[in-house]
Amino acid sequence: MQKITRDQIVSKAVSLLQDGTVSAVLGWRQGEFCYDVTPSVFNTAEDIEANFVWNDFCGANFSKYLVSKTKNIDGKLLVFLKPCDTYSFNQLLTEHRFNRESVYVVGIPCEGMVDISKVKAVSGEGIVCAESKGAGLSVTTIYDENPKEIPYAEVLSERCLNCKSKKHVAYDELLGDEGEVIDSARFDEVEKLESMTSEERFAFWQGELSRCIRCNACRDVCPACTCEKCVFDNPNSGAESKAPTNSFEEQMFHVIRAFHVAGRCTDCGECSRVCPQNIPLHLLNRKFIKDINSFYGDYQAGAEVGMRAPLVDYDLGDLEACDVFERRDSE
Amino acid sequence: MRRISLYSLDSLFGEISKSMTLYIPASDNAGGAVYTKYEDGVEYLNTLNTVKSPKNFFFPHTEDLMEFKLQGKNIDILDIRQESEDFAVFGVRGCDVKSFDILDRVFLSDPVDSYYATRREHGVIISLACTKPSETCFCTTFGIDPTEPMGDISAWMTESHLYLQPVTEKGKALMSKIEHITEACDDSEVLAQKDKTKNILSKLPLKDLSTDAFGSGKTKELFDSPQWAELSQSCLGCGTCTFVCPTCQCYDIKDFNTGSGVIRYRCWDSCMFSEFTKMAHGNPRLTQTERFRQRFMHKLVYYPENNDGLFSCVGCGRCLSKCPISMNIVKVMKSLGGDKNE
Amino acid sequence: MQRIGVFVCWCGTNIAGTVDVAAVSEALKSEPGVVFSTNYQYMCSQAGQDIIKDAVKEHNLTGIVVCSCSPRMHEATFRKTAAAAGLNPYMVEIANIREQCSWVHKDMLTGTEKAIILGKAAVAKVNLNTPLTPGESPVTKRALVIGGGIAGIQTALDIADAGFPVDIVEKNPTIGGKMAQLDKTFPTLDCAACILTPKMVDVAQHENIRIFSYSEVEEIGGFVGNFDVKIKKKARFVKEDICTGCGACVEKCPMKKIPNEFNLGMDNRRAVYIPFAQAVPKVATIDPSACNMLKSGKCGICSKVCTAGAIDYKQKDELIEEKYGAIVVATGFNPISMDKFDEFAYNQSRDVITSLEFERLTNAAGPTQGKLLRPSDLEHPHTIVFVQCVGSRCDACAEKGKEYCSKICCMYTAKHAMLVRDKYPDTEVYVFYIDVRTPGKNFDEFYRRAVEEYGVRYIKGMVGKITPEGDKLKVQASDLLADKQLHIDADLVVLAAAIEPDKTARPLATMLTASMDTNDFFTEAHPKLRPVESPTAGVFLSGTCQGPKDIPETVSQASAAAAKVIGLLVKDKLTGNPCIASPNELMCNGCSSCERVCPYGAITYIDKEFPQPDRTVAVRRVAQVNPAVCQGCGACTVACMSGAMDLRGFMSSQIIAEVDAICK
Amino acid sequence: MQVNEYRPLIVAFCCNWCSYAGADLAGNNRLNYPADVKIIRVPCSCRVNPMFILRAFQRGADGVIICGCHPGDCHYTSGNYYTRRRMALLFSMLDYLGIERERTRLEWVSAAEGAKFAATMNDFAETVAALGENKRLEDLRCKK
Repeated sequence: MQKITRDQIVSKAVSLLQDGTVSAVLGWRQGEFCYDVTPSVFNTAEDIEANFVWNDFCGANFSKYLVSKTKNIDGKLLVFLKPCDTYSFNQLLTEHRFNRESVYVVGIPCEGMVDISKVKAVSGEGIVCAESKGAGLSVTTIYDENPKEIPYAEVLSERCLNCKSKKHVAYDELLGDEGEVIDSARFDEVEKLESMTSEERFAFWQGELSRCIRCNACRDVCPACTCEKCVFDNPNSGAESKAPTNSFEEQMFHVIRAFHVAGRCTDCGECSRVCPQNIPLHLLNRKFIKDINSFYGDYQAGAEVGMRAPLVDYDLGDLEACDVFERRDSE
Repeated sequence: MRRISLYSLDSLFGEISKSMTLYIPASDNAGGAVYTKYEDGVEYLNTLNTVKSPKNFFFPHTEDLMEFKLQGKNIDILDIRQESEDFAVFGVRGCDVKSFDILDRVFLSDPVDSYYATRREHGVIISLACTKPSETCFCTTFGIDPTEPMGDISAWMTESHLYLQPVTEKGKALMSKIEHITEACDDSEVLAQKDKTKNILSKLPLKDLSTDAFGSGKTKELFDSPQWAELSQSCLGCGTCTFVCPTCQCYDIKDFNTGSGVIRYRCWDSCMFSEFTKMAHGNPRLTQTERFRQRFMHKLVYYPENNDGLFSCVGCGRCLSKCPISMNIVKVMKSLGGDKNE
Repeated sequence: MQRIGVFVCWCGTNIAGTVDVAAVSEALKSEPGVVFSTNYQYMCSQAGQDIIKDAVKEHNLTGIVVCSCSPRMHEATFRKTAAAAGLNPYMVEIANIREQCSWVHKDMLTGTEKAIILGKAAVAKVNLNTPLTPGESPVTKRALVIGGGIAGIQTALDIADAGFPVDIVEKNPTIGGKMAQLDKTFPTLDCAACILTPKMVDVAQHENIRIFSYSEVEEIGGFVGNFDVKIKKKARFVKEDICTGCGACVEKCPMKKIPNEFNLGMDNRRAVYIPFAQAVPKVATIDPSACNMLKSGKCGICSKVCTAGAIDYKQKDELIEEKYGAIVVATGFNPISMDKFDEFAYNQSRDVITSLEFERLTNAAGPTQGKLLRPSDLEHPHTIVFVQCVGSRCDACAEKGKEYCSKICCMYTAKHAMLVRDKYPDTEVYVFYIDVRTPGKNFDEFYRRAVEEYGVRYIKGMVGKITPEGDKLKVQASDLLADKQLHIDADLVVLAAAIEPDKTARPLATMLTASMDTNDFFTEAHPKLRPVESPTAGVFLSGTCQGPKDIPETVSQASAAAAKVIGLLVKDKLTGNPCIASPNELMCNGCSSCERVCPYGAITYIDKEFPQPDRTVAVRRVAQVNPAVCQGCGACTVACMSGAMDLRGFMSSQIIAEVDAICK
Repeated sequence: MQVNEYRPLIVAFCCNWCSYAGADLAGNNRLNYPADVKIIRVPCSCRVNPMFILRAFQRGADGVIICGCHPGDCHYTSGNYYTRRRMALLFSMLDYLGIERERTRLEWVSAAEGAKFAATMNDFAETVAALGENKRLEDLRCKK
């Protein structure tokens, strides 16, 4: 269902590589199955033509890789960014995490990415093929040779169903058409939680956070988490912890993780995508985003380079801490 | 061999849980399965694999080892070890059953890990044969027959019955406790199911994965392979693969200062973490490439080197489906020459 | 491990009355690190301090905990005691068991229990204390004053009189500022020029003052005591040191139709000009946008008539680099633009003018030689309407004007009205006001004279619309007290335009890393207690750049700023507060979060090479804290996600240790 | 004093310039407040890291209060403005996780407000005591 084809992307990558604009290409490499795609640096046209993949499973946000992959690069690195990825890109630039000159950004439109676990919930295990066909995926398994057609609406990942923007906020050139910022329903779930009683919310989060295995995937994939040394890895920080020993450690990790990215999180949704335990981590980040919007005015991290994040800013007339609940309840 | 109708599954679980705590796969309310203590209302979920492997039963994610009590400037050391109580785990797949052999070689060889040993002694494994393997399954690569899952009691689930066959003394003892609700039977249905499953196994996309390029004596050749850099280039350094892995057995021992004392505990650690095996000078493996290599060299070369050729991967496929960037042992093996077709 | 001594003070019965001091010193004996613990009647007394000094020597103490009154009371005392005993003074912590324990709890058991816990927290903190040494930096004994209005002039004169060299940077060809444009000054009605020009001459002749007129600040680096400033001296195409200010060139210049800024464009000047007769420096300036010679190479008359040979068409902008110990901002104000106030017909009629234009119209050196004539037809106006609060005290939501009160308008309008009535008694004068605000010495008396003695007609109410019709200005207004609409046919309307900070202030604030409020007024270090200092150390505020002010207030603040500067420059070196932020470069991401929250601009970044795990070297951006500028608030420590930024004396580990000890 | 009476444990972070001085003034004026309140001095309320607050709860605190200068009065001009944002968001998040919102508080107390300091602490201690022991954000290891 992607509007732009693999061929378009590949020929763009090959031509930029061959005309010397870039010296390497960050893209998606085909894996074992139709859906397991690995971010990878391509150095030759042959490699790109043979192994570059672009399909409904190219969800990974490349922005964070730019921090490490541009460190000792000669020339420029070509990166393909989907609209949501460009917000992370700008946020990282705002925080001086890499050199803009080392990157050549090609913005590509995105029609939403598929969550393979949602596919499996319908098709069952044993997927051998999952191709885009019309308004859905055509899935074949080893148990059923007849392809099953599943509408995209059923298998798109949560973040894509609640896509906030199809507009690229950073690029050197754009493939395909530019989209627009979308008025999404991404805060509905947050509101639902807010309307619960304190006890219900506590029970909800205990249930979710108790699944945490502290693999740190949410942190390690997060484009806002690029600390040279994370407080949770630093024995001198007073917050070091390695295991979800008890509910306190789980709460501590997730509150501090979310607080540290508050005002910087672009809501790219990578944390929830990679969580092996399907903890809805975006609901923590979105809570901060929603509160920031409501307390201090709408703010979209990464919308522009150089913006002052809400937590390193203030206004004389800011809401008092004691009034936050009144404000929320009145909304 | 004995069997029980699937309609009576609850009475079987109820009977077992009369004599010991029973854990069965149940929904984790997030699309996955988790071993859950059986009690009224807990529903068995017929799933291929739980998200977390059952190694947690013997080698828990975190575990207190000992305590220090501080009184003024005095320190008392408290031994908090306890004998484990009997428990049973139902529905362990063949791959996960095999993982216990791999863990045993680590924790039960000298010096014996008494924390692990007491749990192992008191745990009864009721395995379950696979009938619907996933595309990510490759246990056969490591010589595991998912239709013959072993454990203390082997089990097969057909459309109508659960078939049970004790394998060990512990298994026999448990069988005797449930004899009155099961019936004796022959294995014809089970054999038919095995044939059917084997047919499916022959169609799995990873069936040709081979271990020939790995094992004892390959250290030098594989350690220096130029492939590692490319394979590891997008590795995030998270611990997902190690924490869902049934055979990863690394842990860290840490002290928690409670204010009035210290609890010394251990918790799973991951060789993928930059802080892993940190010593005075830091982690001996400085880059993610080295750490990445360590994990796979350990599974495919070092462990077999020290354990009579036994690989420390069971092909359960968890890491294939959970890795955030879809890099995994299969891709590593193929890249380093482990595909029969290449 | 520290060797800590605990000293519990009885404070007579102040503490001992509700706290069992012996029990406290006994209990703290068994805390980790404590090797000595005692109690005494008055720890702050000489005898008490001697106990501490002796214990330090006898027990080789490395840290001291005093359980006593508030650290705000005696922390300094005990730090000195520690220093006298050879310990670093920052190895002392106070457990406040008087104000926050014995005085607020009545029960001995409760008080003792809490005192022990507070003592434990202090011990836990000292266990992590490290010796701290305040940083020192030298002071360049020269001040820079930016802006040459009355504020800058007064500040410069005061500093120079104290013996320190001062440079004034003024963007215009002459110093003098707005005051030079004024006619009379309230409430004494002495003429502005008469009191200002002698001061300008003083500046010109002062051996300690250099004037960089027609110059702008280009770049500011460094910090308190050590600013590096680049000043751009714009080419005026006249050699300043040779020009005698005779004016021959001005007289002969053929370009006669250049709007005269000094008279707010109400008359013209030449392409070569001296802004006004008493200008300092009194030298000509060629306006390159108007001069034919500079534009097309045709003319050169001024060069021919200049007998001194001062004209230099090839002059280039000059960059001056100088070091300063202190910088005073005196950038002043401007009336706001009237473009958004169409209802007052400012842009439609030449007879609607601002108050500053009115000053020029009544000034003897102004376009009408001081005769009050309307600009359109040079007729004498018989009805004059003054409108107050034009653009001041506006609704925050309105897209024009300012929320604040411009402060000076009430008084100068009273002055204008009074002067008109005095000189031209046949003129009707109306003043429309919202409120008349006259706090100040002799201010209200002055206003009342305007009303009572001079018959100025003050009407409470706002003017709604002014419509030019023929040679009249139809003024539509409301009289709130009489509750009726008024229609006045005026000959001249004077708008009391709000004042706003000069446009150069914002970029300057950025260069100085000094903070500003939303109106672009400079923020003071403390609104009450440090009103002439900027939060950025070494930067001082003089005059209206900090907020609306009249002349007496401006001059007081100018002298106050000078006093602060002198206080800084007399020091040979600055000793900092050692409890400042310090970044761990290995953990710093260079993300700028800390820099953004620092109110003092104490944080800068450098690119530094770091060895990488893969044995290569990578360049990373890392934060640097300037110890002379950091005041130690700690805002940066929380803004820093990685925890790379910590605060000496209040390290995270220390605070956590206190939390732990309290919650044990 | 009753032996088994539940007493809450309250950690109060006070800025050195206003609130700590306000607490001193409460002492000077002999204004009572519960001994359950233990004060930690910080240079400015903006020095208080959310991690310190969670740490206090972990170690057994039942309530945490942060006191700083009134907006506009910060000794460091803007520190309390940052505190206000940080705490507003943190408190809202803790509430979202189901932690009782009454356990955290941010108050502005000037050096002249000894009475306000004592009243605030009395009120906060009473509120927290009414909630009872902190169970939702506790670490049982620290309560052994």
